[in-house]
Amino acid sequence: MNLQELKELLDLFESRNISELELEHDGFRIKLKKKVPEPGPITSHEPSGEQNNIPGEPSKENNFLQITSPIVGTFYRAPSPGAEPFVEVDDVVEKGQVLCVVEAMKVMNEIEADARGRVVAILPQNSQPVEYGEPLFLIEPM
Amino acid sequence: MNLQELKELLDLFESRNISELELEHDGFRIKLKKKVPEPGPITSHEPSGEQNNIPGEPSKENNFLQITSPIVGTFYRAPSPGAEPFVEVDDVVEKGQVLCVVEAMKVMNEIEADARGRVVAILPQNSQPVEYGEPLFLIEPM
Amino acid sequence: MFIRVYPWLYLLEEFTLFKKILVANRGEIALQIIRACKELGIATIAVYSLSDKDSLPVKYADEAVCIGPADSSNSYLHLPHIISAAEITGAEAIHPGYGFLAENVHFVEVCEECGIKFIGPPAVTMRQLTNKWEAKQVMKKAGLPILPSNEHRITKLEEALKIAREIGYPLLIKAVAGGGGKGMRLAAKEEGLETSFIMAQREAQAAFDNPEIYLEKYIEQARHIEFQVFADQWGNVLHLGERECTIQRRYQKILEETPSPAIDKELRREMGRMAIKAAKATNYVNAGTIEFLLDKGGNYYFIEMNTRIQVEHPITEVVTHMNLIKEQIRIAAGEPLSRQQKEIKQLGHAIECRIYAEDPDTFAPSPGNLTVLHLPGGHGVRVDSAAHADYAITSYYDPLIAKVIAHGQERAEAIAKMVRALEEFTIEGVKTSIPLHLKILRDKDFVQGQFYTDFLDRFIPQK
Amino acid sequence: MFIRVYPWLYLLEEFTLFKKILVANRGEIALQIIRACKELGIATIAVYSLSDKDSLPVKYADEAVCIGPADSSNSYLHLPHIISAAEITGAEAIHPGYGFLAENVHFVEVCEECGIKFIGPPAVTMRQLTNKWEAKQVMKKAGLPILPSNEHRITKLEEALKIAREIGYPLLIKAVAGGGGKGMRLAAKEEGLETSFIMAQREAQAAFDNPEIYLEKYIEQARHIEFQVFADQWGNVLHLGERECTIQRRYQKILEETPSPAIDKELRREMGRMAIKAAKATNYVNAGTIEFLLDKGGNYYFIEMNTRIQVEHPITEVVTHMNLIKEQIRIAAGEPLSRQQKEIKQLGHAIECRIYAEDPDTFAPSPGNLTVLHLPGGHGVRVDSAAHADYAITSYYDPLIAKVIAHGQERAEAIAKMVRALEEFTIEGVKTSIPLHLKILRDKDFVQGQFYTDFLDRFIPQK
Repeated sequence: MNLQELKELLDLFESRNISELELEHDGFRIKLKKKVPEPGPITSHEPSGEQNNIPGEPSKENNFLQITSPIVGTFYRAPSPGAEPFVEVDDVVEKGQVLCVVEAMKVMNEIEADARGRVVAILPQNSQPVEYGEPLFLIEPM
Repeated sequence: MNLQELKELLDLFESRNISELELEHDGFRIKLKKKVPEPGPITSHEPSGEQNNIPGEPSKENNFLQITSPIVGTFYRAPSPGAEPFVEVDDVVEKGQVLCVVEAMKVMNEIEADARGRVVAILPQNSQPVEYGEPLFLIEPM
Repeated sequence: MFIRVYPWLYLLEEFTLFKKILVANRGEIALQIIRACKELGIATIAVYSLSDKDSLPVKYADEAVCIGPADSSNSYLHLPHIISAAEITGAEAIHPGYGFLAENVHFVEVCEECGIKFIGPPAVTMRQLTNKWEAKQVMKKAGLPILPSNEHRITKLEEALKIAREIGYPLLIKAVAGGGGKGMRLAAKEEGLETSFIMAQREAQAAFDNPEIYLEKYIEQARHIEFQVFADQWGNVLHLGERECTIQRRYQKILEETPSPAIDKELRREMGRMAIKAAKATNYVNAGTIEFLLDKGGNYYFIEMNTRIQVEHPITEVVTHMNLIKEQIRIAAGEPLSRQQKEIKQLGHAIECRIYAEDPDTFAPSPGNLTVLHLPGGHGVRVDSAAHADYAITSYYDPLIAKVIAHGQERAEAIAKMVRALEEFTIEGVKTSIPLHLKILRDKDFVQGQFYTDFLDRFIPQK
Repeated sequence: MFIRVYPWLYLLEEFTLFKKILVANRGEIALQIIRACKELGIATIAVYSLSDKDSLPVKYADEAVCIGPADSSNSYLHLPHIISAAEITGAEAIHPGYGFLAENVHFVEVCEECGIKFIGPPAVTMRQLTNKWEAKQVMKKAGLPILPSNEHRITKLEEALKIAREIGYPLLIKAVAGGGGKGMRLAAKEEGLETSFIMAQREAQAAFDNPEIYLEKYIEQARHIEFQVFADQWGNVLHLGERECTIQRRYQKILEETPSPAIDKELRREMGRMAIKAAKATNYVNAGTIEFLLDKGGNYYFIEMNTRIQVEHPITEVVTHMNLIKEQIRIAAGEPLSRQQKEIKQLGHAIECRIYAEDPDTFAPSPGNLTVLHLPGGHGVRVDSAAHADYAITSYYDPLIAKVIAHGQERAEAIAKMVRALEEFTIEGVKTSIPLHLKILRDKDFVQGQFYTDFLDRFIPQK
């Protein structure tokens, strides 16, 4: 079937009081459905999962870089209890600078800045559990 | 199918009042769906049953009156085996004229014409079972 | 009856049941009957109203015949269309399900005249049992305890006052020809009797063209217990234990369970014997249910016998591991009972919740389209439903969406399982009774098995 | 372990099981574990990959922790993320389900080190059993029959030729360190042995860094029979009968049933005793499955022991009326077995069909969105599924859509019930294995119970 024939088939289908057409002939198969004025049979909620933040690929929120947790564990702002936090809001950090640690299985994992910038927000509380992909910092690139 | 043909196919699909198209041909398979304006979670097909023919209220198909069976039973074109049929195609019938009988529980129920007109089609075969609402005759009103 | 040759089952055995059964019902029970027939290799005919043309029973049956418009008086209750549908399709038998024509004696008589097997008791038996007052007299004669009552039909007030003193208060004034609560009045003390008597008489006259009245002892805190019986045409009768049906609102059951927390082994054996006696007294054939009222002192009274499969039959199925619909079909085909009494064992505990499309607080029906429907599943959970995504609950029919049956090793597990199943059950588009069911399942008295006919009052808004 | 105070169940009894369990799996088995925990009053933590964030386990669990991206090596197989998720949520125990980390000895060791109870056997037992060659030697010592094989690891061809003559052809050449079919070769006659031996050795070297080989008798027409065992930490062991798992394609089961049509009461008792012996020989604790090969002459051979709950466990659940997941949890909490051997009865016959999103002819996965999903239900039908309308079958995970379990009074009824259930099962958007399942269920040899490991060959297109 060429496009011209297909066009004719569509004309035919549209002109008739038919809502669905399925045709199979000699290896050729076509299935057509007419638009229902009100929304069709079952439609999906919204694409799922895709909006999530993929760690390691900092996503932009407004014009900020978002640093997300690449691991599951406990978020600490300082290297040890009582010590100074690695960073505070409004600090300017360099690419590769340690921003926090996430403890997992007794190991302190240092999370570094992806780019130079100003710390706009520190999202989890100190010693709060964080999951994979959870946003930790917003950085305004400089 | 090359890109140009695909583009043409998409144009064709978009321009038409068709919501879905599935095409399979020679190892080539395509499935197209149109965006539904407002995708609620799951929405209904169409109000069911309502388009059906309500017996006693002959519905118009094109410009013909449709006579449907008000009962469940066996359709007979003549009052008894071997007798002449009540009507034939192209006969002109008067309002109230008997068109057929539908037998149910040994009772012969006479089905009458709702209006004067020409018999365009007799739909069931003689002695065929018919259900409630099943179209029996098409009448062109005169 | 024909020799059934089903493509692959016939390798194992030959079936001598019906070739074709017409299902004279709709919704989930029509589906259960079609399923049972499919498993037995019997072809099915669904009859349907215009509004049910896209329903699952129509989809899954081998044939389907439209029998009328949406309103049931012109379709599911319209006897000639249904009989005619059986005739044009060559159905040998009709399964009536529950409701609609299931307890219509005239329908059974017409089936018998037309040579169509009605899957249920014979008309003569049904006639005896559908008149509730007559049924009581038959059972009393057979030796079943009935509520203190008078054996005569009363027409005069003086007579009523005298008999009322013998029976004692509180008591119910009931119409002899009655049913459905019409002509029924509660008299708490002698002071109220006169007014109530006159009112009841008037209602009875108006509703049934018969002013005759009888009095019956009223038990305030009681339980509704029913026994499932089966009888074949060869005189064998057995019972499958009880179902606890106390939790009702407006005479409608919404949650049933088996075994009853109020019945021990000994009482079960005794009431079961009585249930069998009741079936034998009426030469009963096929599935029947004997309803008893059980008071706090362990005294029980015959109330009525239902001559059809009950909505709540699945809880008996799961604890006895039997299929009651199949048993009905086999018995109607002339087979003897598939089991003996000693082979019947109740395994574990089962609860059924009837999920209705209704407001959980006011009980008002909530018609609409099920925009989202997700049924629970997994271990010990059975769902009987003809609903699907986009299913329409209309005001023409009972707003039942699904029956959920939870089967646990003991009552606590069955309750826990039902709670998690109902928490999983997702329905959008209509209000449902699920919140009410969850309230009941979490109620302390319910969990402890301490409840009576007044149980649901606490959940009903007082007007 | 904590005293559990659940709002309403505690009225009846106090639970001393876990307070919180982390479910280290996805899909239907994660849902079954969550359901069991809910019924026991135990809080659950679902762990999930980014592509599963809208899944039912995440929705129904009390807490959920994202542990990585869609690909399982970085999420469901990523040990540190899972252990860390247990630590940050305060989970006391981890249920691994089947697949993923369920038989990973290292994972069990880490759990043990971290003080998290792994719901399964101890690491030391698991280690013994996951090396399939070692396991056979242990079982042989314990008195279980194993396939004629050599007890030494072979490295030289001359040795292999000598031993092959003793065992007889056909035989399998297997890698000592093997698994998953790697390093496995069939030798039909002596002519082919040399080439196959060299190939197998090379594969074994490449895959396991260990060229050691052993030979094993190959049985052409055999059945795969497995026995479910349970053992508690107090030394009690019982078996729950067998499952017939012969119908496989590419070493993957697609239909299982219990009881097996090939096993009579006597053989069941004998093999059951052997299964218990196997569990005792390894000081087994929790649920395990002993796999046997059964030849046409009624001889059986120990093949391997699986140290987890099996995909097909529901068929054992429905015929024994037990909940195996709950039993696993109770045992892990230190409780003794809930039943004794003599209390175990198999009631009726159960079949499971694993419904996959795949081409029924080529078995190629068919990923996509389930645009329409309607599950079967009614009498004797159980569905275990985490699917829902709009559920996405991705290429990241096993394309299982649902497990359908049919429970009948006898085998013929179970088959008929499964057929009608699969005919009701409506899935649109992907191709499914349902047409293949229906072909099997209607196959004359299947219906007569006459099938062996080569059964599915007739349904597989020959290349």
